[in-house]
Amino acid sequence: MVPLSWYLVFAAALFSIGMFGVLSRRNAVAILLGIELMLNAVNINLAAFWRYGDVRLMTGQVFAIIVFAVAAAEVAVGLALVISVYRNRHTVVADEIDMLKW
Amino acid sequence: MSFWNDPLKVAADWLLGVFTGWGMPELAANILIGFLGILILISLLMVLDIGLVWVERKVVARFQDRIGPNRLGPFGLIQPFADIIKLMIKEDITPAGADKVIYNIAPMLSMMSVLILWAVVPLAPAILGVDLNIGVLYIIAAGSIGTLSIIMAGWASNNKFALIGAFRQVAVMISFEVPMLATMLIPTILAGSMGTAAIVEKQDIWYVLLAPLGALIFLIAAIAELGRAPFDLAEGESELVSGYNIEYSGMKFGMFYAGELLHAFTFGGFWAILFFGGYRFFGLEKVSPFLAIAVILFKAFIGYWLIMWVRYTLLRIRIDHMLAFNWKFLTPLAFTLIMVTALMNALLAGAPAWLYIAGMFLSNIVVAWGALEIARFYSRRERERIEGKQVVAAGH
Amino acid sequence: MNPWIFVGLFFVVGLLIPVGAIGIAWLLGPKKPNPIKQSVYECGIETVGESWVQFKAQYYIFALVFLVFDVETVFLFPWAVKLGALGLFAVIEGIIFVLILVAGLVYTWRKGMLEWA
Amino acid sequence: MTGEQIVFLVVAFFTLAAGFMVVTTRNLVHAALWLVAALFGVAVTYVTLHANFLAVVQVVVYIGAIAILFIFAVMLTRRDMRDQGPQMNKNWWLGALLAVLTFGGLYFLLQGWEGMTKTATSYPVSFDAISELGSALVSPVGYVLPFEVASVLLVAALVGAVYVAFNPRNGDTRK
Amino acid sequence: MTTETLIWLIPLPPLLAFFLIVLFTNKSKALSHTIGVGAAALSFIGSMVVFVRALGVEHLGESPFESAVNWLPTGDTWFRIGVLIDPLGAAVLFFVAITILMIFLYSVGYHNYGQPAGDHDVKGLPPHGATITDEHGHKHVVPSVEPMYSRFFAFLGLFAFGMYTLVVSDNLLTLFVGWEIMGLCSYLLIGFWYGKPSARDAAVKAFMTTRIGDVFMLLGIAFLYSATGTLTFREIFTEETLHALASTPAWFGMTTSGFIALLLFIGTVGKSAQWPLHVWLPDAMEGPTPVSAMIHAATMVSAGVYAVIRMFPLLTADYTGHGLTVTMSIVAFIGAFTALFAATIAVAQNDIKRVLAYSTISQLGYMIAALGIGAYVAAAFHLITHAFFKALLFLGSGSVIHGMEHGVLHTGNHHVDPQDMYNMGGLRKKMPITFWTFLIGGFALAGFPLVTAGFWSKDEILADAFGHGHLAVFVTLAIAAFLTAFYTMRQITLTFLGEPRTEEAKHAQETPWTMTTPLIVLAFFAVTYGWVGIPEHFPLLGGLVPNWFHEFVGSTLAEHPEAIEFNPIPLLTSIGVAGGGLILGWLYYRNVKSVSEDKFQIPLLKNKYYFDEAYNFLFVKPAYWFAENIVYKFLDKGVIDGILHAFGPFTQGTGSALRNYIDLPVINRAIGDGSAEITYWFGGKLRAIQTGRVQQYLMLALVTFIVIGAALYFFVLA
Repeated sequence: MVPLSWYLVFAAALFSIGMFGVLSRRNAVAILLGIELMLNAVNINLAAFWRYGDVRLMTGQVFAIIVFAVAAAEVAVGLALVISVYRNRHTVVADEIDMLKW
Repeated sequence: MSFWNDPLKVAADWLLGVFTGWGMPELAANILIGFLGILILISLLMVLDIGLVWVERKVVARFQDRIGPNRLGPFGLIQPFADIIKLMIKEDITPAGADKVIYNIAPMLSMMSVLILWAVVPLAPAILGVDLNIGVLYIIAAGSIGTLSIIMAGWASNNKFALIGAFRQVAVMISFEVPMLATMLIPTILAGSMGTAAIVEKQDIWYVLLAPLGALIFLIAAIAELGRAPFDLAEGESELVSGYNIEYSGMKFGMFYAGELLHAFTFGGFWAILFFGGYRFFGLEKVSPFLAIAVILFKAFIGYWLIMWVRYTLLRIRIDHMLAFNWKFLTPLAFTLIMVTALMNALLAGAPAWLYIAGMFLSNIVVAWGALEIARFYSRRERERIEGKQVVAAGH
Repeated sequence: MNPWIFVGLFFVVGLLIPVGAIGIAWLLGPKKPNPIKQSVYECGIETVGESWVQFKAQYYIFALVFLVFDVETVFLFPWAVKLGALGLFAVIEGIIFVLILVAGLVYTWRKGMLEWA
Repeated sequence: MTGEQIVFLVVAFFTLAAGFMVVTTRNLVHAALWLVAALFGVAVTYVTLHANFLAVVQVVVYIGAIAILFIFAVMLTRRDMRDQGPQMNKNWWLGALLAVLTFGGLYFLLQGWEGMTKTATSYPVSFDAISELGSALVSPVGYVLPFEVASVLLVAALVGAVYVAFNPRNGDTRK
Repeated sequence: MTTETLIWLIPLPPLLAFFLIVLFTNKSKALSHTIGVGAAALSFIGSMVVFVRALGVEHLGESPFESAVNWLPTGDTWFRIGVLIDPLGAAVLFFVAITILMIFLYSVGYHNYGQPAGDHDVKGLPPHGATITDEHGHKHVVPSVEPMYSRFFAFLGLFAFGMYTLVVSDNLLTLFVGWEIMGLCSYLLIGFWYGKPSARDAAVKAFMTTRIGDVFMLLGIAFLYSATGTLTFREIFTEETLHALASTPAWFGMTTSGFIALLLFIGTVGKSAQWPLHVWLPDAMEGPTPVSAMIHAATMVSAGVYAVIRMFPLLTADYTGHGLTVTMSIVAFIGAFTALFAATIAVAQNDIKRVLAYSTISQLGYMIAALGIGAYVAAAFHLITHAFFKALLFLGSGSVIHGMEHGVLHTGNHHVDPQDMYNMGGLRKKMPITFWTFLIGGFALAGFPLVTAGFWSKDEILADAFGHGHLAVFVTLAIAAFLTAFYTMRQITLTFLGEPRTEEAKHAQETPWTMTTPLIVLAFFAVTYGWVGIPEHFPLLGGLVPNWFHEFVGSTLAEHPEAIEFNPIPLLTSIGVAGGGLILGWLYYRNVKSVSEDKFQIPLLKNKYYFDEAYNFLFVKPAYWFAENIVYKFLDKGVIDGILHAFGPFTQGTGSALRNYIDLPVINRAIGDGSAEITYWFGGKLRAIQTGRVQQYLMLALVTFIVIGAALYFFVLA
């Protein structure tokens, strides 16, 4: 049997990889890709805790589903912002979007 | 238990005996048996696919008042095999600027997305690949992989036409996925399960009687999902040459082509499963599993034939009309239908069967009629607006 | 035994068959590439510019609307499965859910975002 | 080492490798496709956890919708930023350090927790997680409010995204 | 529907109305007021049903309607919020529901619904009137409809939601939430005509002043929560909890309960405009009159008193029956002092609404004083009767102003202040309904013996003060009562009696039915509500009707308060001061023809004891002064430049050598430029982290998070 720790460490690793992407990529779309990885890592934890706890309590799965919705909303709005910035400033490099306004 | 009553189990048991006799652990033997079974199923499907090439060509010929393949073998039956050989020995050209890995993966994914669909097709009672309790969603999930393969093919080809074709195709596929998902909810509501096997088993009354409008919307969405006429704008020979697969040749093109045909046939099957009782036909399925398989294949063929009929009869629709049709008509209609179905289902829960059927059927008809009236009203207004404008323009 | 093993097998076989077919074709077919053969096919006319054409933002809009509807419809599946056992209250909840969804569609529609042009 | 463990390790390794490619590969379309691979790996992880519904939803939502959206967005914005030029900002080493520290910290914290080595009880045979999920989502004592709020959230996201990206007043759009 | 469910639902319609109006019906005036009044009516019906059901319950005090849900998980326990209707709540709900509905209805007429839009009206200013042409071709100026009509109803709805929340909540936290919503709404509504600088200033003043009290109140709530672990009234008011609180000493010689009660009371001082935080209320008259009535009579200021009544067990937890506790003494002092102090100011005010504003402050002081001496029922009784007659008076004054504005529009002389009582006179013939209802309200306020509600409630307070031997309070309140009667009669005489003093007053007009109906309804209650609380031992009348109010509201407390023995002295005092004040007021003011003849225009009173000026001098000016002198002139010009300048002559005197060696390098460079350079250097260094790049922010946040997390782990957990 796979112990819980494997899932948690796996999720932690995926989370850290995603975080690296968020912190280090220059392209705003790539940053959002990193965020997706982080959200997925969280979801693995939720599903693992559901499975390793009492399976009749659906909290973990419900939470994971809500995270799906949040991820969808995040992608929709995030990419819309990127496209909006691109149309106005012709750049998608996060470092160049530092005016805090326009 | 005789072979004719449950062939799958008998064969599996026999093979299990053989393999464990060789000293194989039981789990490994089971997996091996599954592998063999799936290999056989998929090989048969590929053969069927080759047959579909002939059927398609023959049928289109009849629709277009031609004869179709007639030289090789009786009725040209050998023709598709000759085609296969030709595809096999053709040179495989990869365009210069292509992204090689993705370019090569795309056709395989395209074929795979169709083949894995058969995991949840119940061929007869107790004969199906896997009885997943999320079967309906699995169909959509497999479709997602198909969508992905198209965008990969279009992007990797390094060709404007391919990319535009892929984009259009994907836009259409994802758009029509919404009404499709929505209409898949209807059998789910009626059967109380997402499993395809359970949906078939619960269909004492064919769901087409309970949700005729749902069946119709599903068929339309499926045709769009398949990218066949009248929704085949990705191909658009006159403007995009052939769409996303323009740069493909040889067997890779063959994969897209065969995948498309099999996909159409498979969706004919799903239409039968979700709305026409699957392998059930007035108790015939209980006689023998082979009869049940024959029934579902027959129903799938009818669905496939209908799809072909539509394809070779109607003209291609422009992309803006098509998306407008989906988002402004089909999607709201599908969601209205879900609400009505759920509501009627709850309200008629305790009613006698005839009342239940009549209620559901009539509610569908009323929704369809209302939708058509509203559409007619708006299109008339639109037409008057445009014509009014033209009159003004002419006046100047 | 987990039924998903067979799903995995379907994936494996589903990949093996096309891989095999393409592999055989690759073995059998001639391999004589030349630049003309490998050039981009645009019906024989020389290609102009790069294949990276600017796309309409409308594609993104439809993908966006699709994403939202996809997620929401997927949410409805557990609801649909349990609907028979839950009664009218659950039906009304689902209807509210769908109506909120439709409100989003109406907004997008009214904003003219569903127009292709 | 049992079969399950092997499967898990293979999937986890594949997912992490794909994730690593997502954050390091230069070509953004490739990054998006690697993301698809990583997300597929996560879907398989859900399967190993018996979370069927989550697994298909993962494929339908992430691969079928979110990945497509990403690819569309890349195609719409890629004009000025080809694969040339640095893909990492100049503080990437700090990001890497922080990621490693986060992982180390999480590992350290988890290690000290007694629940770590817990193994799952066998999955109840007749347990129908989907139908449980259905009742959890709509029952008043369950999660009906999050369920409805999720709908509101998504509609808000739709409205917001449409407004932000394609408001005609919001830039030189719609030529 | 169970009563508990109904109670939950009562606050919701106005909130829903707020959102509906703001989001959807903003454009339609008719729809907006329909929704607003409809919502108020729904809440009203709900409240009445609850009230009637509450009457039917035996021992409602012991087993009130209550229902609670888990809200915030606090470790192992839950913070629960819920609703509670006990006798006090029911009685308060009754008057709140009626007055809110009446005020909603009144607003329709007040904002000239149905009139044309004004010619030059702009948002943020009161409407100026519109010119219409009748069928004969004559041009008339008629009142024009308020440009922000819908917004007004939205705000009123939110306000009503806050008040209902406050009344039905079973714990201090949701009470505070309702309290703060009302604070926000009062800011929005006082500043409704934001185009007027005076309205803007008044709104800010009201908001800031009440905030001072609210901060203390929040401190009190936090203290209470940390001391008891709960904020639910019925859990706090158990014998053990109260005893524990009362026996724990806190600071300044007070017990914990006394200290908490004092903190909460400061919140009330702000909200109910008690001295020394009373200054905002008169200025708040800048808002539309329904707002004045809503905020300053029926609801918000009453809410302050209501909170103290609610917390009465806490206030008296350490009260043994002889000798007031420190907190109670403070409360009693502030109440009595405010009552007298505000009454004296009211005598010298000429603005019809300002008189009422000071009168409100004074009457609230009455209630506070009553609570300070432990007269629970009397305070609650006066709270309710006062709400009825003060709402009536405010709405009546609004009606008068409205009528006067009609006159102003007629003559076209916009320099005439329609709110100045010296511009009125003789309005009884022009506006009979307004006159009679105003008269009833005024007499109730003055405490006209036997028939009016004000008499019974005021009398009970005086009797309580006398009966318990708090003579100082008794005398102060009696004087205040006399003044009350006096200025009330002054107001009535100047406004309605005699002959019109201006052309405008001659052309004043009675107001539409939407405005007069509320007046009549409120007038009814202003008279009759007193009869439910006639003391049993009252001569002749006592015992005719049972002293229902005392029994009913008194049962809220665990120990039912004893009714006071009848004593003729307070009764006679009460009748004497009321009658005397009224008669004197009439006798004096019937002969006063103009402001100059008014002998009571004493500058000290006229200027409200210079409190605004004093606060300006004590707080506002110093703040400006600090900014101007300390920060700007002293630190910047004085210290930095000044050092240079001061050293200049000195170095000139001692020679340029010193200048070159000390001034330039040390003072100028090191201190003068040096400090600037250090600042610049720090700025430059800090600017590096303010790049606008979101990833760097994230990194910084993460670094901080990891450092803090690690530090926490190693130093706290490990």
